[in-house]
This record gives sequence, C-alpha cells and structure tokens, in this order.
Amino acid sequence: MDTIVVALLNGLIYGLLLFMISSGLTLIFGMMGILNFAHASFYMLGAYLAFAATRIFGFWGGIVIGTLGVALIGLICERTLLRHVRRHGHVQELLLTFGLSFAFEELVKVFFGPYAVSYPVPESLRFAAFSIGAVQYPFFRVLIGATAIAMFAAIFCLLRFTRIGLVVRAAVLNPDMVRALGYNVSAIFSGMFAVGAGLAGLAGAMGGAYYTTNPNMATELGVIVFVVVVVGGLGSLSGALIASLIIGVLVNAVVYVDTTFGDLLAKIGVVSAETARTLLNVPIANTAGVLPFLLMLLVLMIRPQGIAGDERV
Amino acid sequence: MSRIVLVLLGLAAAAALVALPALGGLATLNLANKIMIAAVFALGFNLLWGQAGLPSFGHAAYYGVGTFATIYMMDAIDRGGSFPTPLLPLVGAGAGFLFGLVAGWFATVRSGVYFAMITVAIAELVSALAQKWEGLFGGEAGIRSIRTNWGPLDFQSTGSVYYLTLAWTLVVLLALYGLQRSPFGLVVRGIRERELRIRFLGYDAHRVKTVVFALSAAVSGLAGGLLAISDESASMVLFGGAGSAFVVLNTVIGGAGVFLGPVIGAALTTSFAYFGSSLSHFWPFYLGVVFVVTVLFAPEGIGGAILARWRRVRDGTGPLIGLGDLAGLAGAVMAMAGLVLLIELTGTVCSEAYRAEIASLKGVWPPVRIFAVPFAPLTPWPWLVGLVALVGGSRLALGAGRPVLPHLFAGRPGPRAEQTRPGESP
Amino acid sequence: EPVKVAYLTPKTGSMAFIGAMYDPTIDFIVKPFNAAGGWNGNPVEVSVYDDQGTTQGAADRFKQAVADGARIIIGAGTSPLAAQNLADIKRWNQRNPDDPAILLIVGAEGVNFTGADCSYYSFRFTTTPYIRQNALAKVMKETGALGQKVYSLQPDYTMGRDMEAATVANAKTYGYEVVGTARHDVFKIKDFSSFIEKARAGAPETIFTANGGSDLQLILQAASSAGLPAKFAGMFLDEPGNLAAAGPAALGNFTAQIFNAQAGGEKGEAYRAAFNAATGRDPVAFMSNSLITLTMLTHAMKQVPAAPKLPIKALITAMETTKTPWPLGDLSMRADDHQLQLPLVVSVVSKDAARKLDGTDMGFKPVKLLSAEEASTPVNPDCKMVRN
Amino acid sequence: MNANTLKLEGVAKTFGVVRVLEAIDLDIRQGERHALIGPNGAGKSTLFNLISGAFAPTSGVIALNGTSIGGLVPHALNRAGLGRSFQITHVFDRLTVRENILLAVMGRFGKRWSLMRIGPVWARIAEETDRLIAGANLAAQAEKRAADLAYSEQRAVEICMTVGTGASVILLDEPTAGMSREETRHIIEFIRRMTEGRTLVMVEHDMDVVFTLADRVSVLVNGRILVTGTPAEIRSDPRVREAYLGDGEH
Amino acid sequence: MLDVANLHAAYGHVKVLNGVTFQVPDATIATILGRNGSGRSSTCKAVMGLLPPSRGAVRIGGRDLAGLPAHEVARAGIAYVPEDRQIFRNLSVEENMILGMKAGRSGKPSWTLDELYDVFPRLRERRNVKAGFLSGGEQQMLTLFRSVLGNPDVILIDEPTEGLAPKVVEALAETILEMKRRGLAILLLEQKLAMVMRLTDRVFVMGRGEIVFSGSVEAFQADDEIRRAWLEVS
Ligand SMILES: Nc1ncnc2c1ncn2[C@@H]1O[C@H](COP(=O)(O)OP(=O)(O)OP(=O)(O)O)[C@@H](O)[C@H]1O
Ligand SMILES: Nc1ncnc2c1ncn2[C@@H]1O[C@H](COP(=O)(O)OP(=O)(O)OP(=O)(O)O)[C@@H](O)[C@H]1O
Ligand SMILES: [Mg+2]
Ligand SMILES: [Mg+2]
Repeated sequence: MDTIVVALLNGLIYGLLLFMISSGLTLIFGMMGILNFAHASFYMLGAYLAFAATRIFGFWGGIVIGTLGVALIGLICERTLLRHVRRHGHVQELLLTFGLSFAFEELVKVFFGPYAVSYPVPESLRFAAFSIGAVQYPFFRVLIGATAIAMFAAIFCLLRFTRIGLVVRAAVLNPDMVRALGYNVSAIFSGMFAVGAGLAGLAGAMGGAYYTTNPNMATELGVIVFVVVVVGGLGSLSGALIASLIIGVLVNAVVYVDTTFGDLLAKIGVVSAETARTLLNVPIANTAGVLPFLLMLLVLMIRPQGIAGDERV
Repeated sequence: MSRIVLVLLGLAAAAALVALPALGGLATLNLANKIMIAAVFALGFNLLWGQAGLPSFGHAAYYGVGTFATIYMMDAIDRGGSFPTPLLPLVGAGAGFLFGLVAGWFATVRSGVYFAMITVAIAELVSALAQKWEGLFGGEAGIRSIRTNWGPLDFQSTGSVYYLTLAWTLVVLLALYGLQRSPFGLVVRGIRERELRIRFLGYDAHRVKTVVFALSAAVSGLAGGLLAISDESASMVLFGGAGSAFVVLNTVIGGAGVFLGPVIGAALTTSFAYFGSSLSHFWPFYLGVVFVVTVLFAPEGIGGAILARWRRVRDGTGPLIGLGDLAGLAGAVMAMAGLVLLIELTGTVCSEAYRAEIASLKGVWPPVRIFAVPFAPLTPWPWLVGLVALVGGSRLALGAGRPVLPHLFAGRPGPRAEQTRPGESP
Repeated sequence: EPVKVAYLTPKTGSMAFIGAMYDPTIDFIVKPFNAAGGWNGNPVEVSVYDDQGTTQGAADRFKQAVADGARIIIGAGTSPLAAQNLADIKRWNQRNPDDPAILLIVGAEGVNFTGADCSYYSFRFTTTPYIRQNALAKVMKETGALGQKVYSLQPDYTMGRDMEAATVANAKTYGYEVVGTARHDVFKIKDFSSFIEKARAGAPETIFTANGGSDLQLILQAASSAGLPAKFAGMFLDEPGNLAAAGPAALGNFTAQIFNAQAGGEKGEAYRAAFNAATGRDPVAFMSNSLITLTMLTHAMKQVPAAPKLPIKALITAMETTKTPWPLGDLSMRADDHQLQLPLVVSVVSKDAARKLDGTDMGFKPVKLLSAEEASTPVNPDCKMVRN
Repeated sequence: MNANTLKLEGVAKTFGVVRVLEAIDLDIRQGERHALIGPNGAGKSTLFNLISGAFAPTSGVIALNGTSIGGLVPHALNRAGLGRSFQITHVFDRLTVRENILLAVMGRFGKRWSLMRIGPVWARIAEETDRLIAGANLAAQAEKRAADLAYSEQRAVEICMTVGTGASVILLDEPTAGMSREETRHIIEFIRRMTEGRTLVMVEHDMDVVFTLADRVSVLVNGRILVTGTPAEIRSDPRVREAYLGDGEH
Repeated sequence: MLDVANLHAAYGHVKVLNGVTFQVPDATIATILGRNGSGRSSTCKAVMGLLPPSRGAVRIGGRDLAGLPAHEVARAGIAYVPEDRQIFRNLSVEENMILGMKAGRSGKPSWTLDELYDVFPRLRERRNVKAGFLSGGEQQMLTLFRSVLGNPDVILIDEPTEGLAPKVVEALAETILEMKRRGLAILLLEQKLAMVMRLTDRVFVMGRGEIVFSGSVEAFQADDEIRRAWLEVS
C-alpha cells in the first residue's frame, strides 16, 4: 500500500516537473504558433544561470536570476531573431529555434565545460516533508510540485481573466487586424515569449538543482517535452498538465511491472509461450524510457488533436 | 549563353571529380565519400521536404536501416552468397523503401507539426529497439562486414569506393531530377502547395504521400548502404538524433527549394565538421551560428542565394556579384572572425585545463593561443578587437545586405498568397 | 623520423566530456619519453583526432589517421567507438598485411573486446564489468560492507547486462543473495525514484551498478533524497563531475578504481604530485587508463630494437612480454586475450579521503588495494585469437 | 442513366445542437445551371460541403447519377464525376498556370502515377490543357506562377481546373466574389462557355449573376428549400422577396 | 474629421499611392469609387499604418498620424473594417467582439454589444460559436461590429456588402446611417453604385493611386466624363 502511494506520488511530482518545463512551450505554441525547439535549452540555461548566480546570491537568488535571466534571453531572441522570420511562416521559426538549441548547448560548454557542474539543493532544504511508512518524502520534491501547480494557476488566470490571452491568440492568425484594433502586438508577442522562456528558466533552476546540471540536459529532456505537448494537445495548457501527469505516473508505474512483453502477449494468447520466452523477452519494466513515444504515437493515430486540444478551425 | 556556361561548368566539375583520386590523398578521398553520402541522404530527405512539403525530423531511422541491411548483405556475400557488390546500395534502398512504406503510411495520415512528431516518435522507437535488440543490431559493438571484390572489380581501396559512391550519387541525382520533372513530381509539388485541391482533382493524396515517403526513405537507405560500403560497419549510434538533425541542417543551409541545395549544404557542413573539428572544439557552435544566420538572412539557403544571383545575370538585372554582396560577405567574415576570437578566448579561459595551467604557474594567466597567435586574456585588447569586429562586421553585413536581401527573399510567395487558408494545418 | 601515434577521442558532441579528460595525460608521458631519446632516437608524435562521439566520425578519423601515417591507434572513446576502431584496424590489417597497425583501447569496457572480438592487433587497457564486480564484491565481503542482500540496477545496454550477469554469477562465491535486478533506458530517465522504491522493496544492503555520467548522478540523488539505506557499488563513480553533481548523495558508496594515490602509498603520492605539478590536476578515472596505455606503450617501445620503421609485430611481442612498473604495482598484458592485468583499488566516497575532488569536500578513501593477480579474472573462453 | 444528375433526399446536418440543414430534397437535372441563393447563414455553404464530401450528412442520401456518394473521400468523389471550386481561391501558388491546369487534365486521363510523358495520350493531354488555357484567355500568362496572377485570373484558373478534371457536375461557391462589375461580366461569360454541356450548381449573392446565368434557382432559408423555379418565378415570388431580396431595387 | 494629404505608399518597389488627398468631416459619409486595383484598399491600409506611407500626412484632430504603427493609429480613434473579413477564426463570436471593445476618446454616444446584436440577431444566436464556423455573411457583419465597438471617431469600411444577402445589405445601410447620426466620419469603399448613391454625402474617384474626382453625389452623377474615364471598362 505504502509503495503504491509513494509510487503514485513520485509519478505525480515527476509529471508536475514535466509540466513545469512544457508549460512554457505550450504557452508559446498555443499563443504564438511557434514550435520552439530551443525550449529545453531555456530549461538548461535556467539551470546554468542559477548555478552561476548561486555562488554570489545564494540559492534563492539563483532561482530568481535563473528565471529572469532566461526570460531576458527569450526576450532578446524574440526581438532580434524570431521576429524577423515570422513572415516566412512557422517552419522557418521552427528551424531558427532548432539552430538556437544547437548553439545554446555548445555555448554552455564554452562557459562551463563539458562536465556536469555542482549545483546541489542546499543542505537546509534537504529534509523530509512527511513520511509514508518507511519512506521519508523529500521536501524539495513537494516544493517542485507546488511550484508547478502555482504556475498552472497563474498562467490559467492570465489567459482566462485578462484580455492578453485573447489578443495573443487572435494575433497569431491576423496580427495586422489586431494591431488595427489598437493592440501593440509586437510588445505582447515579446512579452509572451519572455514569459514562456522564463517558465522554462524557473523549471531549470529548480530541476537543475534537484536532478543534475550538465550540457546534455536539454537534449535528454528536449524530446519528452514535445511528447507532453503533443499528447496534451498542441497549445492546450490543461492538456499539457494532464499529459504530464499521465506520462509521469506511467513511466514510474511501469518500473514495477514484473512481466515481459512476451508473457503479456502469451497470456492474451497472441503468441506462443515459446516465442514469448525467446523473441519477445523484453521486460516491460525496462521500457520506461520509450513509453512516452509509444503513447505519443498512439495518441497521434487515434486522437491527433491530443487529449485536450481542439481541432483548430 | 548561360546554358553554355552551365554545360562548361558541369564538364569541369565532372572532370575534377573523376580525377580526384589521382590528385587527392586518402583522407581527401574519404572526405569526398562522406560528402557524397551526406549529399545523397540530404537529397532523399529533401524529396520529402522540398518537394512534398513534409518535414521529417527522424530520417536517421531509414538511413540506419539501409546501413544495417547492406551490412547483412555484405556479410552474406562474404559467406559465399552471390550478389554483385556494386549493386549493394540497392539493398539499403530496398530496406529503406519497405520500412518507409510502413512508416510513411502511418506518418502521412497527418500533416504539418503532427507529421513531424510522428516521424520523431518512430525514430525514437527504432533507436530504442536497436539498443535493446542486441541479436540483430549488435548492441554497443554494432555489426561489421567486409567488402568483397566482384569479378574483375576490386573494392578494397578507398579509391574504388570513391568511384562506386560517385557513380551512385550521379544515379541518384539523375533519378531525382527526373522524378522532379516528371508528371508524378508535379503531383507531389501540388500536394505541397494545396493538398485539399489535389484531392479534389482526383488524386489519392495519402497514397501519393506514402509513396513519396517511401521513395525518400529509399534514397536515405541507399545513402546508408553507401555508408556501409565505406565504413564496413553499422551500429545503433546511427539511429541517434544527431543523424536526423544533421540532414535537416544540411538541407536548410544548402537550400531546400533548390535542387542541388542539399548537395551544397552537405558539402559545406561535412567539410566544416571535418576541418573545423581539428581546429577548434567549439566548431559545433559556429555551425549552429551559421545555421541561424542562414535561416535569418537567406531563407532559401546558400543554393537559393546563388540561384538568385544566377538569375540576376541571366535576366540582365545585375552582376553575378554586386558591390553590396562583396561588402556583405566581407562584413560576415569579419563578424565571424570576431565571434570566433571571443568564443575561443572565453572557452579557453573558462576551461579546466587553463585554470590548471594558471594554478601551476602560480596565478599567472598564460597567453591564449588562437590559431597559433598568442593573446593576453587579462588585457582588454583582444576582447575589444573581437567585439568591434563582431559588431562592426554585422553592421556592415546587414547594412550592405539591405538592398540585396529582397533578392534573397525573391522565392517566397507574395503577400496575397500568404494569408492563412482554412483547412490547412499550421 | 617520428613515430606517429593517433589518439582518437570525442572532443565535441554529447560525449565531449570523455575526450576532455585525456588532454593532460599525453604530454605528461610523451614529453619525458622523447626527452630521453624516444624510440631509439625517434620521437613519438601523438596527434589527437576528434571522432565527435559518432561511429561515422570514428571511421573517418581512423582513415585520416592512417593516411597521416599513424600505425599506432589509440581508441579513447565509448564502446561503440572502440568497436568501430577495432573493425577498422581489422580491415586495415587484412588489406595491408605488410603494413599493420595496432589499436590500443583505453576506456571501453565491453566484454567483447577481449572476448569474441579479441584480436592480435588490439589491446585493452581497462577492466571489464566482470573484473570490477569481482573486485568490489571481494573487498566489500572481506570488510563486511557487502551484506547478504544485493540488488542490480543497470543501464540497459551491453555493459549493464554484463554487470548484471557478473553480479548474479558471483552470488555463490561471495555468499550473497540477489534480491532483484532492474535495467533502464540510457539517458532517458530523469526521475529514478521509482527504481529506488522498487529496489527498497527487497531491502538490499548493496546495489551494484555499471552506470556512469548523468544516469549515475541521478540515481545517487534519487536514492539519497528518498533515504534509501543501501550503498552503491559502481564502476565509474570517479569520473570528473560525478561527485560534484551528486553532492552529499555520493558519500558512503563504493567504487573500483584504476588509480588512487593514497592506496599507492609514497609511490602513489609521488606520482600524483608529479602529475599535478605538470598539469594542475589529479589523475582520476579514465585519465589513469590513458596514463597506463601511454606508459605501457612507451615502455614496450624501449624493448623494440632500432629499425628504419617501428616494427609493429615486435612491438606487440614486447607489449605481451614486458612488465611495466606503475605506482600501484606492476602492469602486464595477458598474451592470451590482450587483457590488461592491473592492480585495482576499491574505495569508498568519504570526507576523510586524502584528496578532495571536484571542488567538493569529498574524495575516494581506499579500502583495499588488490594486486593484479588478485584482481584478475580468467581468460574469456570466447576469445579465439589468431596470432599473426 | 438517371436524368437527375444530382439528387438529394432528406439531407440534414447538425453541428452539436445547431440544426443547420433540415431535410433538404433537391433534384439537379442533367446539363442545367442551378443557382442556390438564400440569406446569410441559411446553410448554402454547408450544403455545398456536404455534397463535396467535406462533412458527412447527419441523415439523408446524396446520389450522383443514381449512386450514393455519401462517405466518399474527395478523390473518389472526383473520379465519380464531381468537381468543385472553392470560395477562397485554391490554386497552386508556386506552380505555373499551365502546370495547374495540367494537373487537372492529367488526372482525367488516368496519368496519376506517370514518370514520363511518353505516348499518344500525352499529346492529347497537352492539347486539352492548351484548349482550356486558351478558353480562359490565359495564353499570355501560361508560364507565370499562379501566385503572380491577378485575383480574377486566379479564379479563372480555378474554374479551368475544376472543368479540366472532366467532372460532369460542377460546384462553384461564389465565383464572382471580390470582382468588379466588369470582371464579373467577363467571368460569367467564361463560366457559361466552359460549362457548356455540364451540370452546374453554384452559390451566389449577386442577383445579376444569378439571373443571367442560371436556368433554375433554389432558395434556401433557415436550412430549408423555400422554393425552386426559373429566375422569373423566383423574382416574382413574394416569399422570396420577404425572406431574401428585401424591397431593394430587385 | 479625417484629413489625408499627399499620401504616398508602395509595396516594395511598386508604387500604389501617388499623393492621395481628401477630407472626411465628422458626421459625413464619403465614398471612394474606382476600378479594381486602383488603390482604394491600399489607401485605407496606408491611413491605418498597415502599409507604411512613404510620404504625406494623415491628420485627425490636428494630430499627424502618418508613419505611426497601426495600434497607435487605432488608439487615436480610427477604425478599419478590411475587405477580406479578417475575423479571428479561432475565437468565439463574442470573444471577437470583446477584442474590438475600447472606450472612445471623446464623449460621443458609445455603442453596446446588445444594440449591435439587435441589428443582426443571428450573431447573438451564434455568440459562442467559433467565428471560423460562421457563414460568409455572418463573418462580414462580425467584422464591422467588432470595429464599431471600439467607439472610433473615424471608420474606414472596405467593401462591406461583399457576400451579403440583399436583405442584410439593408440592415447594414441602416447601421452606417446610424453611425453618421452619431457623428462619425465614415469612409466607404463600395462597388454597388445604387447603394452608394443612396448613402453617401461625398464621392471621391480614385485612379492610378490618386484622387481624380471629388465632389457631391449630384456633381458626380452629372459628370459622365469621369465615369467613363475612371470607372467603366471599355
Ligand atoms: N461547424 C459549425 N459549427 C457550428 N455552426 C456552424 C458550423 N458551420 C456552420 N455553422 C452555422 O451554420 C449556419 C449556416 O452556415 P453556411 O456557411 O452554410 O451559410 P451560408 O448559407 O453559406 O451563408 P453565407 O451566404 O453568409 O455564406 C451558419 O449560421 C453558421 O454559423
Ligand atoms: N500586398 C500586396 N503586395 C503587392 N501588391 C499589392 C498588394 N496588395 C495590393 N497590391 C497591388 O496594389 C494595387 C492596388 O491594390 P488595392 O487593393 O489597393 O486596390 P483596390 O482599389 O482596393 O482594388 P479591389 O477592388 O480589387 O479591392 C493593385 O495593383 C494590387 O495588385
Ligand atoms: Mg457561404
Ligand atoms: Mg480593395
């Protein structure tokens, strides 16, 4: 019982971290239609900036600087680069961010070298929030989860209760018309992009401390955030949340499955027990890493608009 | 007039290519091989992207499958099977085609971003499978085989591999060019422009897209087959994201809208990686910057820029290389030099080795050698020079480029056509 | 006429951290060797080639290296890269029987390199998971750290599978029970807490793992933040960056090391000090393998008599027959499978270690130094070496 | 063959809770030009979309030449003899005018997978393409990219394509939208010429166009067919005046 | 009062406006006539700042707006109803309307949502439907209402009757007259001559990017020469 609760909790918190990273991506895609390949790089930059700032400003200072710094980087990227390719369409934007992700990863190595850096959660935050049976549940995990939830609430309110969400959504398809109605579209776009990047920066500043901070962290996470966003439904915030949680719980739960694909299929009667033991002898527990891709493929085939995405008009 | 120039250029290029083994060393030949393999791969990729407008971000899967299939066939030959060695790439092509047929059928159900994500998912799954299925893919060590001679033809030397690769590259070029010009190629381009319309003209768009996907996978697989012949080995590393990323890079830098664009891109980035990596450890960063700059200022790629100038000459609207181009080029070179200086300085000063050196010199900062020129990192001069070159060069390039830029953009659809259309995914 | 040596390693790409380790080792060995006259008056010239961490890159660099005239190839990358190098060496020698080349594998631990794929022309200068697991289990058993219940948590590729097999195979020898095994995708899992909880269910006292890099760091973090009482016994804990990234989570875990100055006593400390004076760093992890490789290479060269061109076969023979002094004990190359026979140090991460690493307050405190004979495992029966 | 080329029986469509079309019955006769008019939001475009397979009807049967075409995908519909143009122009921007039209003609002659232009059929395809281009007065523009044409010329290309597939029933959605009086006059003439001998169904708000071009007119109001008749009948029908035309100049 | 003086503008190298000059006083409906492609829509875009003018002035209340970004022009009190129904397809009808809402600068009577819904009740029925699902005519009305809700002083309306059923055209004409009653300066671009003659106070004729005629409806009707030269196709 305790194990199940802990497993579920672990899955949920990991899911929330995934949401933290992918919320910015969802926001930028849903609002501006930019599929930002460099988003995971913003996550990485957040971690590195926070790491660099921690030495001077302490842990919390690092978190703040990581978040704001990446927001600023996002702002600069939007103003100096993305803005100029927008008129060539989304594919060009996608390519640009693809190039940026490439450059950012190398840039980090220029400054911080190819190894992981030492950016740990401070001793003062390493305590148990509560315990479930024998398991002391770490406070920092809870903090990550809480931040993600707060983030969701904040973005939700921003989009729901202010006109900004409407303006941005409208401006994606008809920027000129929105301008003609009196809105400063370019300022709003820049701001939105900065917020999206800042969210990734915050996730990086926290995730980098809890997990690791190394030059490959963007590549390792890059694809999975896309999976989250696609499964959730491109541009849907609540979809991203649901997808994050599903993926989080799934990859955590599958570890506990003590059977192989072969056995499973044999049990259903699809293949013979012989085949099961020889050809398909892959323990399901080993597939945690590829499960999200299977899930994505499945979702794309069955419900291409994702869990909560609507069919765009 | 222009046609004659083109024919002459083509002949000169052909002569140079045929004579290369006599002129270049082993390393040059090998580089040429790798360029051609990358070019064939990029051409295959661009069949899907440039022609059908389908952006695949997981094309390494078909390339890798082609390599593995060819290695297995080479092994079969080595064990006494009979298959003509020169035709080995067809095995890769066949494997790529079959796999592409299945994957393409699934992927092309969707379009746009969704299509791209399906290709990524398929590539990731194949990559995972390759890691887990050691029996087939050889695990970490991979699998290997050896080229066997065929009849009087000897395939042991790099030179012979070069000619084989060259021959296949030409075959692929001709075939793809023919395909592009064929009525079927027209249908494919129609799908890129407006799929819905194509369907209302009576074409089964899904089937057409599946076939194009499979053809593209086949050409990629053929490139994989050429790689197998050249390297005589295959491993799961081939399925990694890097392969899929590089083919996109090659195509974009060269220009997806120009037939020879991918070839130009492949030649540039492959040589850049080849020479760059022995000059600086930060070469991938520079490549990334070149890529971003290309996307920003030459969305049609280098091939597109060349083509625009060629057209300019042909139509008599301007010289092949104008003053603005020269200034732009000079500015770009200057900016790049400044960037390289700054990055090399920063990278070296931040490196562990340098800090260790400082420690062993008891706090003295030794000069940083960049291309054998020593720079004193504690004085402001090298930094200032780098900054000035970077900023000044960019200004020069941008300012000078301004009248030139519209030409670069010449290939895009006019504003009227740019309005969003209903029924099309973003 | 210099003797050309090609050093193939990833300097860029996601594997760049591997290549970065080797830089300081080359000059440290080669400079004094050349100063002392090199090979019969010919200096050794080592050129570094960036294979970019890809097998295609490795194949390209190999071709470039032999074109540049190098016949001694040092393959200092991961197992896939070394496998590519090995394939290339075999092809080269097959096609150029009169001008053979040799491959010195620095860091790849795949069993096959001295097993099914062993070759007369290739040498492996590191251990295998079997050797490391054996050393760890032996020493931890002796010092009572091992316990009765053991778990295996491995990356799901060849090395992890070998480590798992070794862990299961040695259960009887060292009297422990394997309470569970798990494997995971490489570099794809961010949150290992479920793996940790699953392991906790079997209440293991020791967890064997062949993990390295960020996966290892993440596992240690997850275990420590979940308060898992078991200790880890691993292969690559001493790679640079790991202690820094894992932080306090690293404390109390065991690793089998190639080099540890403290374990070598005065000799060891002197060696470390000399290296540090020259390069500003301590030799750790695969840096030591590179030092061993270059030391043994130069040492063997000294046994090869003068000739117009370095005779490769004579070099192979010298490599197989000479014992090379090393601060922790003599090194030798087993002729049967070209597997390095080396002393191993089993250490524990501790704040009491003589040398602190990565700017942390932790280091590796030796528990026991195993001599080459003690650390050795039998010849792999899969190795059928053709000696010509 | 069934004289009623296109026959709708009880066709209805709801979106969620909104009932857009209720039980439409319509007989379009062989070779006639039939206009569909009605107030904004009456469901004309929806009906078009149902016929052309973009949506499936909620209930009812749509039959082309006596066989049901319900549930057919666009290319199958086309091969069954139905062609459509789009309210917003759907030409292939980066292909030349000739290529645009060639695509349509090629398909009609079954050359959908051809790799080479060899054989007598290609001569006929080229001939037919040229004929269409000439008919649309586009000979001078044939090698221009479609995107570079004026709007009215694009519409002409669009209609050429629809006709070029050899469809026997042609649907046109507001073919004169966005054109000046003069251009409109021009395009009406063009449509009349190109669709000679085929069945034409069109949606149009411009009464001049409707009354000059159509043989029969159906008025759709609130998802129902109010009346079908000749232009003269429609013009004088009081219900139509009330619901659609208003008391303006018509 | 909208005062446009000597306005020049170009698409790239192609000049479309060569010194356009005209005035529309408050509470006046003025119409620009002209052939397809004469540059009428471009005039509106240039006034709005969507097509940056290269020369000339656009004054409203004495302030020159030429060269300002579009959102500044809009905030200064000019509204624009484009010819190509630029509704926000991915937003609901009501969200489209909300986006248009803006307080007027002067204390003129303001428009309310309900009032406009009464003019064209279908939109009220459709308020929660995505605007992309609307029929062509419904979209056209939505575009107009959205701009009106911004309580502008000047409104530029490009081809409003396009795709509207004759009966709805009536309602539209009524709305435009109501705007005039509330004091707006209205610039209309329209092809349907009958409708123009009924509504407008002033007529401008545009040709080759210039205003070639300017005067009252009567003067226009009297001038056959102008009609023949600039409006009809021989
Ligand atoms: N997908 C949909 N969801 C909800 N309502 C819809 C949808 N599609 C159309 N409608 C509604 O159905 C009605 C009929 O629309 P349709 O486009 O067929 O009208 P129409 O007769 O073509 O009008 P117009 O002459 O203005 O173009 C409209 O009121 C529209 O809002
Ligand atoms: N975005 C654009 N890029 C280039 N040229 C354009 C663009 N928009 C319009 N033009 C050209 O500018 C000229 C004037 O166009 P404009 O749309 O202002 O004419 P108009 O009088 O409104 O005609 P219409 O009756 O067709 O609406 C035309 O020749 C047109 O082809
Ligand atoms: Mg309609
Ligand atoms: Mg206009």
